[in-house]
This record gives sequence, C-alpha cells and structure tokens, in this order.
Amino acid sequence: MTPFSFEWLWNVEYFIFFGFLYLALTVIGCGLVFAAIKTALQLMGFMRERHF
Amino acid sequence: MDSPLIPEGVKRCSPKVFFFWTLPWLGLLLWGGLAAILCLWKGLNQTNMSNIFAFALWIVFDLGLIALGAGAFFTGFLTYIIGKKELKNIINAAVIIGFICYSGAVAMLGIDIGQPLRGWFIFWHANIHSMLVEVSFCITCYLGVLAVEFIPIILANRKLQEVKEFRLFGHNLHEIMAVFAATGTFLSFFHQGSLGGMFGVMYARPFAAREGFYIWPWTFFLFILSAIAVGPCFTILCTKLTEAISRKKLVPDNAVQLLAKISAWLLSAYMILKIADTLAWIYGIVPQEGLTFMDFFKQGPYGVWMVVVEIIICGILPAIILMIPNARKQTGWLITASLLACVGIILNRFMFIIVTLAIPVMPFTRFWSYLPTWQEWGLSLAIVGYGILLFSLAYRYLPVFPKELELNPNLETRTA
Amino acid sequence: MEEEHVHGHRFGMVIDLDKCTGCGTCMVACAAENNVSVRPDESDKQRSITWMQLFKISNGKDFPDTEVSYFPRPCMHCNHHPPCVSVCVATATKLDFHTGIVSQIYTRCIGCRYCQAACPYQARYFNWWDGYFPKGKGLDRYLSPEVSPRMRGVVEKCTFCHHRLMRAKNQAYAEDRREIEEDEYVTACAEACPAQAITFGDLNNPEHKVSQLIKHPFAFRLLDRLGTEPKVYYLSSRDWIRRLADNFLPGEYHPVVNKNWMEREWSTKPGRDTF
Amino acid sequence: MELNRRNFVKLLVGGAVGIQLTPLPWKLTDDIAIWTQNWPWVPVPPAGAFDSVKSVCSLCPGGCGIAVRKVDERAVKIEGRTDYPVNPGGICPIGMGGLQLLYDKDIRFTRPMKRVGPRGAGVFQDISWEEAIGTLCSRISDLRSQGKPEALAAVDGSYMRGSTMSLLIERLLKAIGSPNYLRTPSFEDTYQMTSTLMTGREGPLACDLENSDFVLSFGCGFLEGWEGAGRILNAWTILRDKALSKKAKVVQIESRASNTASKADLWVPIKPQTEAALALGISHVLVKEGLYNRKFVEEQCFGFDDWTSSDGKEHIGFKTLLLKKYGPEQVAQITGLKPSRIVSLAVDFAKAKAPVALFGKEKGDLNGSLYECMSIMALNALAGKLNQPGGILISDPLPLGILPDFQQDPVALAGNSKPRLDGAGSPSYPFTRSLINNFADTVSGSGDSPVDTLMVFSSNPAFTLPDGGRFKKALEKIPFIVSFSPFRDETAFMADLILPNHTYLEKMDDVVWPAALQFPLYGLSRPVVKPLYDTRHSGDVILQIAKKLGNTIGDAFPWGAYEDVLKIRAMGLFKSGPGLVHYDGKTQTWEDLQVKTALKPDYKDFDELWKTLKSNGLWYRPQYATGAGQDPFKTPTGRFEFYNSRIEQAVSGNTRNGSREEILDAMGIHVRGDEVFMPHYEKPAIPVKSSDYPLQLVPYELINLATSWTPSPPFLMKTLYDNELLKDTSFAEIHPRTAAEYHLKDAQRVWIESPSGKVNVRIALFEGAMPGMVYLPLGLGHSAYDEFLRGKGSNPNDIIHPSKDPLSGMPVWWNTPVRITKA
Amino acid sequence: MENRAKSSEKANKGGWIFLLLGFIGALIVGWVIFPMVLYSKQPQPINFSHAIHLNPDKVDGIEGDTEVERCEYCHAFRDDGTFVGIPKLGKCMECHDDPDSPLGESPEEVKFLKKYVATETQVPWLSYYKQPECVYFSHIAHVKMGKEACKTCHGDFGHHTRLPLYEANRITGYSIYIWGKNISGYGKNTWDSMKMDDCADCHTKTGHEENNACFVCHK
Repeated sequence: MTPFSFEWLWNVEYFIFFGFLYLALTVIGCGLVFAAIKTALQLMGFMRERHF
Repeated sequence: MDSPLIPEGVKRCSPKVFFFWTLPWLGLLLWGGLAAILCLWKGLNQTNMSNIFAFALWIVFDLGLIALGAGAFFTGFLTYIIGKKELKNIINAAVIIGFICYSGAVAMLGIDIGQPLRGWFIFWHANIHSMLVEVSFCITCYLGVLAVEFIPIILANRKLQEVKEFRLFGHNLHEIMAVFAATGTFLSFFHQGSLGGMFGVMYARPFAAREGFYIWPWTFFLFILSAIAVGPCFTILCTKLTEAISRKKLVPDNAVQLLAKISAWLLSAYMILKIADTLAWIYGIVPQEGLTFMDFFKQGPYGVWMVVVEIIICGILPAIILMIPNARKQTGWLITASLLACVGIILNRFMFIIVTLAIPVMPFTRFWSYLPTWQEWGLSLAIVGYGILLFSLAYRYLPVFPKELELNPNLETRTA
Repeated sequence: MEEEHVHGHRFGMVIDLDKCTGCGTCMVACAAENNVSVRPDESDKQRSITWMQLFKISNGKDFPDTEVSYFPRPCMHCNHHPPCVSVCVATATKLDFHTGIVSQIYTRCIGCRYCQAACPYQARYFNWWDGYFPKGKGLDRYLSPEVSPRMRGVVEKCTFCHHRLMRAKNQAYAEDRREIEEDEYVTACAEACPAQAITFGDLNNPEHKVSQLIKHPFAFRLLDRLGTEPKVYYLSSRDWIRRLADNFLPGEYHPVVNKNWMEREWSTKPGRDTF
Repeated sequence: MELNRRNFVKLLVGGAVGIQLTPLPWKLTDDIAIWTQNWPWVPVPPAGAFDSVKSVCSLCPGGCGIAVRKVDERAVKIEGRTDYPVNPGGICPIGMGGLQLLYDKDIRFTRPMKRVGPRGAGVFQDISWEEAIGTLCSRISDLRSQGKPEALAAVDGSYMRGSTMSLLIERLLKAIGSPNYLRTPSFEDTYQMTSTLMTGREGPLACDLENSDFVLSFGCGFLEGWEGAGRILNAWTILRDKALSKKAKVVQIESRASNTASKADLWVPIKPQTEAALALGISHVLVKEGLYNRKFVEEQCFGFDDWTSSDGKEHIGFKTLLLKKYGPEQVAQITGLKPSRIVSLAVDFAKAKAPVALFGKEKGDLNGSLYECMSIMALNALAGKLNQPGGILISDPLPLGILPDFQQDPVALAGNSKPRLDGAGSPSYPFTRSLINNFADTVSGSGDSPVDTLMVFSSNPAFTLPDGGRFKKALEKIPFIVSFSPFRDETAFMADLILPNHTYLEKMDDVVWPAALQFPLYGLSRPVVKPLYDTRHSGDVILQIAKKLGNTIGDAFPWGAYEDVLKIRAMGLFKSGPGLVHYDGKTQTWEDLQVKTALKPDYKDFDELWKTLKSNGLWYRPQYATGAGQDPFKTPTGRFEFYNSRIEQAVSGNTRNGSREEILDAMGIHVRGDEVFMPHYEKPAIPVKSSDYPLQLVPYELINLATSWTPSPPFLMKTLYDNELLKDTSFAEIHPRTAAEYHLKDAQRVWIESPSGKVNVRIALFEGAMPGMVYLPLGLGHSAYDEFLRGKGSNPNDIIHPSKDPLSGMPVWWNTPVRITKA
Repeated sequence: MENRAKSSEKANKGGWIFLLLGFIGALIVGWVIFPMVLYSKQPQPINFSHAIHLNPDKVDGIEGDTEVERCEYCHAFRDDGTFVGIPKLGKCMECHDDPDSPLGESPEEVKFLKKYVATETQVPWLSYYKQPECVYFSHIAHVKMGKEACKTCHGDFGHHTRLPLYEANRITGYSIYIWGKNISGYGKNTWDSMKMDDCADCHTKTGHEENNACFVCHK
C-alpha cells in the first residue's frame, strides 16, 4: 500500500509499519544496485578490482 | 562428465550415482506437483481442510520450516554482526537451508490460500493490525535477502567464476554481506515473532490466547526464542546428515560445537520462559474464560501427553544434553538432542494450530477430527524432496563447505 | 479499531429461545435471500454454508426429563474488536462504526482463512467449491441481484442482510427522507420467523424494541466473557440453556430466578428445571 | 558485435529492466486478480425492476399468505404476507424454499410425456398435449363401450377437502361412471367422521388456539408442522407470551422428546396409541370429582347417564363406562403414567378457563384413530368447551357455490351403482369415504387388476402411504396409469402417461378453509410467474377431457376454463352473507372473534369481490364458525352424542348381512355391548409374535422436511443435522439403554426389519426417545426427483405394517413391531 | 583460460547496445503495443444521438428545466428509488411507437424501428459505465441526495451525436471507462475513470469519509 491509496491512514502505526517495510526493501535494493554499479565500474576499469 | 562444474579438488560421486540419488526426491516433487495443480485447478476441496480446520497440515509444515530455517539468519547474525569467524565454515550451509525452508514455505502458502492470484492484496491492501501481514511482509522480504545471500554462493561455482562479471558481482555482494545479514536479522526477528503472535492474538480461542507486552502476546517472543534456539540445531542436523551421506568431514568441530553451545543456552532460556508462560496461561487466561486446563483435553485424540512431551522430553532434555560439553561433543548425543529439539518445536507449532482449532469454544459444539488427503501430504513432502534435491545440487556443484579440502587432504590427490 | 462507537446506528438482534421452535425457516430464508448455493451433499456440516445456523442442544437428562432446544447462530457482529477483523490480512472484513455491521468483501478476500480460525462462533464459511449452479438446471434463476454470488476460495458470512439497509435507504431517499424507520430494515431471518422469535433493530435507539428487550433479566449473549461483545442477544427462561451459552467454572454460574415460575401456580409438577 | 549468447542475455536483461517501467506487468497483475473476481462461470443475477406479487401458498393445508419478490419476470424470494389473517408475516421452511420447486428443472415435468422405459425407471418421451389427452380419452371411451367404466379410478391428494379440483375430479368420474374416487388419508378424514358422528356437523376442524389457556395436546406436533406452521407457530408464540406471565400452558402428550414436547410447559410421555385411554382417564376424574360441565352435559349431550331406549332396553351411559373402566390406576396400567399425573392433568384441565384437548398426530397429514379422536372430543364436551373461546369450534363447511347437477347416461348409471373397490361406505366401514389401503389390497389381491386406468392427481401415494409398499405393488398390476403431477415423483415414475400440472406458483387455485383455522377463510392462489414450461392446469385438462368425451360427460362440464368454475364457487361465498376481502394486518382476527356485531362486507358487489379475490387472494369472515350458534348439533338426537345413534344404526341396520358378532368383527371392533357405540379404548391386536419383533417403530415428522406429495426444496437439506442424514443414510433415534441391549453404538449401521420389509439406517442415540421404541423420520428415502433428494435416507413407509383402525378401517401407522440387527 | 577470457573481452565491446535495445524495446511494448492488445472494440447495435434527443428544437416531449431532469426523463428512478439505467424498449416506444413512421430522418432510427420496435425485442445496448457485480451503486443517493451532476461521473455524454465504440478489457471484461482511456490509470477529469479509488477520493473530498466503509459500495 502506498500513501496515495485511499485506504492509507495518516497515523503513526502506518508510518512505522510501512516505514520499516520500505526501509528493508530500500536497503536490499541499494545493496544490489551498489554491487552492480561497483561491478560495472570495475569492468569498465574506472575502479581497481582487488585481487583474490 | 559434469566434472568441470564440480568445485576444484573435491571428490563427488559419479553422475550416475547422483542421478539415482535424485530419483526418489524427483518422485516426491512430481507427487507434490500433481497435488498443487489439482488444488489450483479445482480448489481447496481437494484437501480435507474445513471450516473447523481452516488451518491444517500445510500451515504446520510452514511454521515448522520457518522455525527450522531460522538457523540461517541467526548464524548469519553471529557470523557477520557478532563476528564469530569460525562460523564462516558453516554459514553457507545455513544460508542454503534457510533459503530452502523459506522458499518452500512461501510456495506452500501460495497454494494454501483460496485465491492465489489475489495473493498480492496482502501487500497492496495490507491490514497492518494483522500479525499475518507482518509475517508475509517479513517472510517475502527475507526470502529476497536469502536469495541475495545465496547468489554469491552460486556465483562461486567453478564455471561461473570464469565469467568476469559474475566473479566480480559475486565478490562485491559478498563484501557487503553484513548489511544483508543485518536486514535479515531484523526481518526474521519480526516474522518469527509475528508467527507466534498470530496465535497469541486469537483472544477468542482460549487454547491459543495469551497476554502480552503492548501489541505483542508472549507467544511473539517465545516463537523468536524457540526459533533461534532450534534453528542452529537443524543446521547441525543437516550438516551431520550430509557428512554421514558423503562419508567425510565437512565442518570443523569448533563451528558445530559453538552452535550447539549457543543452542543449549537459548533452549534453556526458552524452556524457562515457556514453562512460565504455560503456567501463567493455565492460572490466568484459562480460568478467566471459564475453563480448566484439563477441559481442553476432554475430547479427541490430543491429550496432556503432548504438553509433557513438548516441554520435558523435547525441551528440557535436549537443553541439558547440549549444555553438558562432553555430551554434545559426542556426535550421537549431539544428534539426538538436536533431533529432539526439532521435534519439540514442530510439536509446539502443531498444538498451536491443530489443537487450537480442534477444541470447540462454544460449550454445545462438538469436537471434529481431521485427516489430511494425499494431496496435502504430497505437497508437504514435495517441499522435503525439493529441499534435499537443492541441497544435494548445491553440495555437488558449489563450494558450500570452505574447509572441505583441509578436512579431507587425503582425497585431494585422487581428484581429476 | 478499539474505539467504542456510540454515534450512529448499532444494529443488533434479539432471539427469544423460548419462542424459537427450531423449524429452520431462518436458515432457509437466509440462504434464499443471500444467494447461498445448495450442494448435492449438504450433510458434510464441516463444509456446508449456513450463515444462519441452528445448533441443536439438549439438557442431557435421561428420559423422561430430556429437553432439546436450539441456538440460532448468525454472525454475532461483535461490537468490540471483532476477532476476525483485526486478523484479516487484506482488510476484506471490517466493523463499520456507523452501522455496527461487520462487512465481508468477497472480491477482496484472498481466502487465507485466518478469520475462521479466530472466530469462536464458527460463523464464517469458506467457499470450498464454486457455487452449485449446473447449466440448464435453473438453480440460478432465483438468484437475487441484491447480493453478489461468491466465487470459490473466499470466506463469507452473515451480513445482517446489509443490502436490505441499502434498499430501505433508497426507498427513503425516493421519499425525501434521510433516516429510515425501525420496521423498514429487518433481516430476512427475523422477517421470516413464523414464531417471531427474532427481533432486529438499532441498539443505540432507545425507541427500538431490541434496546428494550436486552434489558430483560433473561437476556444473555453467546460466549460473553470472551469480551467480543456480540450484537446478537438471546432470551430464555430456561436455566440450562443460559448455562450452555458460555463456559463456567464450578460455582461460577448464577441462575436467574424467574419469580413467575417459582410460585407453584399449576398443580402439575412441571418437569422443567427453570421452575 | 554479433548477437552471441552473452549479448542475448544483455538484451533480455535490458528488456527485463525496461518492462518494469511500463504499466504492463502491473496492469496485468491487477487485471488477473480482477479476472478472479469476475470468473465467467460464477452466475451474475440480472438486475431489473423489483415487484412483489401477493398469493397464497398451497404446499400444505395451512394456506399461508405469501408475497413473492420479483425482478422483472424472475421470482427471487418468497416472503410471508403481513396482510393475510392466517400467518402474520411468517411462513414455514418448505414454503420459504418454494422457488426451488418452481425453478429446479430436474424435479419437474416440462411437457406431456409417455413412458418408454420400464416402470419406475423414469424414462419418458415427449408427446403433444393433443396426443396425451387423446390417448387418455380413447382409453376411457373403450372402457365405457365395454360397459365397465368403473375400471377407471382416480387418486386425489389435494389437501383441502372440497377444494374445487377435488370436486371436478369426482364429478368427472361420476359422469364417466366410476365410483372409485380415492383420497390419500389425512387427519381431516378422521376428524370429519368424529364430528359427523358426535355433533352431526361436517365442517373442518376449527380450533381457537390463540385464545386457549390450557392446551392438552394428544400428540399434535405443533412445532413439527401441525395443520400448517404459518398460523400455528404464531399461535404458539402468543401462548409463550401468556405462559411467561403464567396465563397459559401447553401440555404435550407424546412418547418422544420432540420439539413440541421439549418446548411445551409440560411433557407427558405415554406409550404410543394409548392416548384414548388417557383421555378417558382424565374424563373419569372430571366425572368422579364432578369437575365436568353439568349444565352442558345435561342440556346438550346424549348418553351420559344410563338410559332406557324406546324399546325398553337398558343402556349404560358414558358416565358408567368411564367410572367402570377408566380409573386412574387402570389407565396408568395402560399408558405407563403415574395415577397422580392423570389426576393432576384432569384438575388443571378443569381449572383452566379456556382449555382445549387436541388430536392429530405429528403434522396431521396422516389419518388418526377414530375412537381415540372421539374420546378426546368427549373430553372437550365434558368440560363443556365446544364452541367456547379457545376451544374446538363445531362448524359447517365453507358455503362455496355448488356446481349444477347433471345427467348421467345409462353406462354411467350402471357403473356408479357398482360397489367401490375399497369397500368404503360398505357395512364394514359405514362412515369412511375412501380407504386407499383397502383399494391397494383389492387390486393386488385379485387375479388381474379390476382397475384398468388409474388417474393420479396431486398426490404421490407410492411414497407417502404408510402401507409397507402395498400401493406400489398394486401400481405394478394396474395396466394404465396417468399422472397429473408437476413433479417427477415416485408415482409418476410408475405412470404410462404424464399430463403435467403447473406448480403452485404458476397457477390459480383455491385453498378452502386453512386447516384448523377458527374462522371461515377462502384463499385463492394466482400465477406469480407465467408458466415456465409447456404444462397445463389439471383443472383445464379435465374440462378438455370432458369436452373430448362429449355427450353427457361434455354436458356435465359446460365451462370454458377452470377459472369459470372457481367463479361459481366464489359466488356461493358472496350469496352466503357478509365477508371481507381485505385484512389490514393490524387487528388480531383471533381477538375480536366473539364480537357479535353484524359484519359489514368490504365489497359492493360480486364483481368487486371476485376482482379483489383474484388479486388479494382472500375472502374470510372473522367470526366464530359456530354455524347456527344456539343448537350446534345436528345428530339424530339433536345433541352431542356420547352414545352414538349412527353407529348403532349402522350396526343393527346391517344385521341381515350376518350376525352382530360378524359385523362387529368386520368393522374391527373388539369390545361388545353398548361400549361399541361410545368412545372407548381398544388394545390393538399386534399381528405378529412380539418375541420376533420386540421393538416398536414410531415414524415421526420434521417441520423442515416435506412428508406429503410435494418434494422438499433442496434448501431444507441444509437444515438437517448430520445425525438425521449423513451422506445417503438417515438415522433411527433410539434410547441409549435400548441400544445397549442390542450392543449398538452411536451412528452404527443397522437393519430395521418389520413383517413388511427392512430398511438400512444408522443409529442416533437420543435420551429423549422412549426405551423400546424406534423413531424414524418421514420424508426421506426418495427414489425419484433429483440429486438433492434421490437416494437420501430411508422411507419408514416402506416397512410400516399397518393394522386396521376399528370402525374407520384406516391404516394404523403409528405402531409397527420391528426388530433391529447390525448391518 | 587466458585466450578464452580475451575472446570474451572482445565480444563484450558494444554489448551495451543490446542492453539499451532491450530496454527501449520493452518500453515500446509496454506503453504502445500492450494497450492495443488489451482491449477489444465493438460497435453498439445501433447509433443513438443524445445530442438530438436533448435538443428541444429537434425533439420535444423530453421535458425538464435542468439537464439532470432531462437525463432523468429516460434514465429515470423507480418509485422504490432504484435506477432504470439504460431505458428498456418500452420507454423508447412511448414516442417511437409506430415502426413504419420514423420521427426523424436518421437511417439509424429506421434500422431501430425495423429491427427492434417492429419485433418488440430489447436493444442489446453495451453499457459503458457498468460497474462489476460486486459493486452496489445508488444513483439516487448521489444524484438526488448528493446533488451530483450526471456528468461528474459520466462526462458530457449529453452532447454526443455518435455513441463511441465499446471497448472491453479482454481479461476482466470491464469497459475501458472503468480503468480509463489512459493505460497509466491517470486522468484529469472526474469522469475519466471509475475505479474504487476514484469513488473513495470523491467521498473524502466532499467530506463523506463514512461512505468509504466497505458495505456502502459493495454487496
């Protein structure tokens, strides 16, 4: 549910609940994107890849 | 012939043997698949669930799986957040087991609801007061996390490593694993808890109803505790099982022992609280609603013995065994204890689901009984098959156990 | 959710068990009014759908002191934190604070059945099958357009014939009224009961018969001590029936003394334990 | 730069990312969910204009007013009428489910048909109405040309005696020349004999329940659907209200803790069929304690005290009989009650202001025992409560128009002079009008069937007759059977020709004086929907048959349509005096019944009456049906007869046909002397060794199961408990101790076996069942209709082993010796 | 090992094009092709011109001072407050009573008279604004009590001379007017779409939140 839906209530419960949900999703998303971009940069040689 | 896929230097059985090994599990999958199709095509009348037993075998399986899968997030937590380095040798296994349990559970839930195609309503039209919503949110998110944690392990496959993109991507993901571990821990805490909450909040069902703290009934915390206490036991069981089947040592003892020790402490803590909770319930809620503890066991096959078994034989006993260093050092005892603990937790979930529903609340309504149909069994067992299959594949083609080579140096020479 | 709603209506029902004869007209009227389909085998009581259900009860005494009676059980439309509402994942069931009616939206329900597990009155029914309307058999020809037929895989329950409230409102609007009269909105079961055992009305309105009846010493509710605050009340002069309406520890139940019957008016010794 | 595997993967990845930024995945997800909300196979009821059509329910003798809610042309709901004086708003579950009888196509005949499969299989072939009527007519003409019109017979099950349909059927037979007009037995028959014999009045049972303050019910299933639930259950509620303020009391005399017994203020469990003894026992106390109504007995009764007839013969009076044979101890012996209970009942009965003793077991749609009925009548008389508020009201039949007389041709005259096949009206059964069970025995008894053609009207005797399947056997012998049933019932399945009637919601027909109503009322049902299929009103079909047969027969039916006949009948009402055709729904008809002020009709002329009758379906006269108030008794003595001169005449008048002994034996009367002519109790002769059949089968009825010729609407299956019907098996209620004797557990499968046959059922342990009895519900065990009813449960009628009721000769269905064995 | 890596490096050059290609292709499919495929189009049985009927110079007899009243002349309320919706043939035949004498000169009317009036068969109109079975909507509550104009939800239908094609969603069977012409689901006018959110938003804006209770609009 997004704040744009009429079922959304502007009260603290909703903020906390969905706040955490979207936070979790964002973290996961950002994590993936970060890894992806880093990889891309390394591939394009903008960034040194540590050897392992 | 699949040797280029097998991790460098380790020994695996011949493809033929492996093929035959997969057959029974494929069979289970087939059975489950058929059941699933029937249920989706014709509806849930294919099961023996009813208006009385709204929840049944599948939910028991789900809760069981999720509880046992807790090893993943907890081990992850210990490894990446607390920084218990020795657990790095078992974390992969833990993650895969976790992934299996959760993906299996979600798949079952998808078929268990009457309108699977509307499943996403849970998210879009969520009723945030429902514990089940909390559960669904966290489980799906956490499944995502598990997938992310699983990716580097997959990408570590010998063949995939050759592709530079994959190699780098996997590596980069692995570097920020702590973030995911943290997220996973957070999510898991909540859905494990909410699963308990689900039953605790059914205040009109005296057998399940519990007092609590703020919006969370005590079962909320008990479920978390029980899950993190038993999850590691299940991880241990699985690795021990793999070791037994592959007839070689895969995980250094210190890792296993550490897990066992932690389990021991948590299990003991859980037992203390569980007993306290049970007493509080017997002398608090039950009489409040005009019942006595024994009233619940007047009818039907479910007797007090279940409570006894759950708390004493499958709770206190394993706790003690794991608590004693010499005991848990002996594989036999270790496995027995872990097994008991796992049985205990499943029994606990069973009581909260089946027994709760089987006991009529209105004094003049009668007790109903329930037996699953082959469709229900099929789908449930299919998850088992799926788990074993996936784990076997992972074990065969991925470097699941980093220390495998070290622990089995003599085999090295013989590998091609 | 927790908020008590004194404003607006609070529709409720009073069922007189002395008058209830167990004839089952309410069940049939309900099914006919609400497009509940009939399956070839309705003897599978765990799966048959009866929004209004008659529970047969007995005082358990041996011949010739045996006595049977009935509990007609619609949805209780619990007034305080209905067990089913808070657990529904998709907000498919809600307590409307302006009518006191607990709604159930079939097209929103995803069929997780958590509400069934939570409801102690067994008032919620899952559609294990699609409605039974074979082609050309004609069973679909008497369906009412005022209630949408349900599809397989969703939960349904008594709605206090909410569509009749809408019908009454429409009528009122057509006559330039905003408020409706007591007798304009009555559930199908109450209307059909040949013994007039069921009274329906607004519990918030002191004028309405129901709000007077619930003050009667014989009035009680099902599983009252759970705290669900049902809006369905029962009346019975018989003690054993009132005792069966809830769980009691030994000594907890206090009989309602019925003065009328205490005086031994009739020379015959009445074989009833309320005397 | 070629599209190798790697780049193809890239293409896909790009696409996968891109598609997320379009509505496609999201709209699809949404639409698929919406698809599940509008599955094409889930019916969508068409909307339209709402309407409510007023009519009258004719599914049982209760004659409730119904309002059918319609959407455009579809009927969607049946509701009770609040502007109908019989039932204030409520109706019974069967009436409530009535729409399924209209719309469920598989339980109906949709057009005329002829049988092609074997009998009972229900395989038919469509034919035209012309062919159908032609076939029947040629058959009849053949019979007449062979000079044996009496080989034509008809069974009529229409609930109301004197309903216009019955009249036409009897008239048709008479015109053709057959005396063999048969009716399915109902309690009205028993009451009518009783009333005729004791009061000389032939009106239907009219009882003023609403005004009673002490209802002594000898097994009436008030809550099981007695005489139609709509009005009775409302009366029940009125009694409940009074009961709470201890102003009224209901006592139920019955062997089983039925709903009525449980909900009554007092349950008096007695052995089945000893009701007569109890009634006489109570009378004994009244007489002994001088609690009876001296004035009434002395002034208006005959044969109470000992007396001497004109020929100087000494006769004992009813009083002597009571005192001699029915003392509390003696009765206690018979009924199994405590003597004290009998005394107290009598005292209460006497004390009450408006007491009534009622008869008619269960729903009252099966006959009762004549002497038992007389004994209870006698009790009412002793209390002097006949034609009193709250009591039984002696009445004349509804003053409906009489159809003009007609000429019979010689063939008809010859045929009509032949004796009836069932012996009704013969010296053995002087007062009975129809004995369908004898008919069955005669047919199956004789070599080849004396009946050539049997017409069956609105009845299903093959299922409803409590005769152990005798009638079904008879049917197999009858060469040609014609069914006019709208439903695919058991009897119709035996028929060779189907001329389907409309269902009750598609036709105009009359409801003559709803059962037990205390004032005269004439209801007229109307078609609430246009007939759905190619069916025809049997009334019209009879007229068409008569026309086709022509000559005197045709002349006997000069009317164009059935409606014309109804109009003639209504004219009679108009002529008979003032009446009302509107009821406001407020004034309680039962309250101002005694108002003796002259009634002002609410119609100007007959046309208005007829018009309103057709639209509002109602004509009534809200006054006591006490005929000519002052001297209500039209017996030979002009009094209420304890000692019955008509029976006396019947017996002595026939001595030429044999000795008095033989005649009494033929009548099935075992007592001798003056007792024969007075209400008395006779221990029934059990035809078999009690050691072989130690238990007793008592069929019982449920208000939520149709037990007569109309099928139960499928909705009712929801109301049955799973210890009444489980899957396809019904249950026999027996007492746990009895079950223990035979080592039977709850829900166990057993055979219940009587001399007439056996049925397979499950056991339902019930503390409220009298030990030693086996209770089976009527209404289940159909072999016809559709999946909702076919093969569900067992029909007790199949194993009932009926003996003959003394004097009336009707089947005694309430005591069949049975044994029980594990299945 | 080494050269294999090299070759892969080579093939990689310009790989990004494909990534981009896929991306753009997807956008086109999603935004352009999908909407075209999703909806089926079909014409009404005959054309009906609201404009002509509402034009007093062309048609007299359709009385009413306000536009709403003129709408209600055909789209009327019954005595019990229910709404007629698209009028039945009987209503049309109040004026078009004689199949042989058209009142106007439109060929469509002739077709109408021949095909329907003559045979007295109902016109199988396709309803643009039909809400699904699960929805209960009281016109009288909105129009009479709520004083809402017809066009608030139906747009300015009164001035159409041609009935637009009827477009139905192939999956849901809903008329396109429910979701709205714009595939993205956005619209600027109140009548652009008829989704649950649209009803609810209006209720909220007009201060009738209580009417967002489920049972007010669902049956």
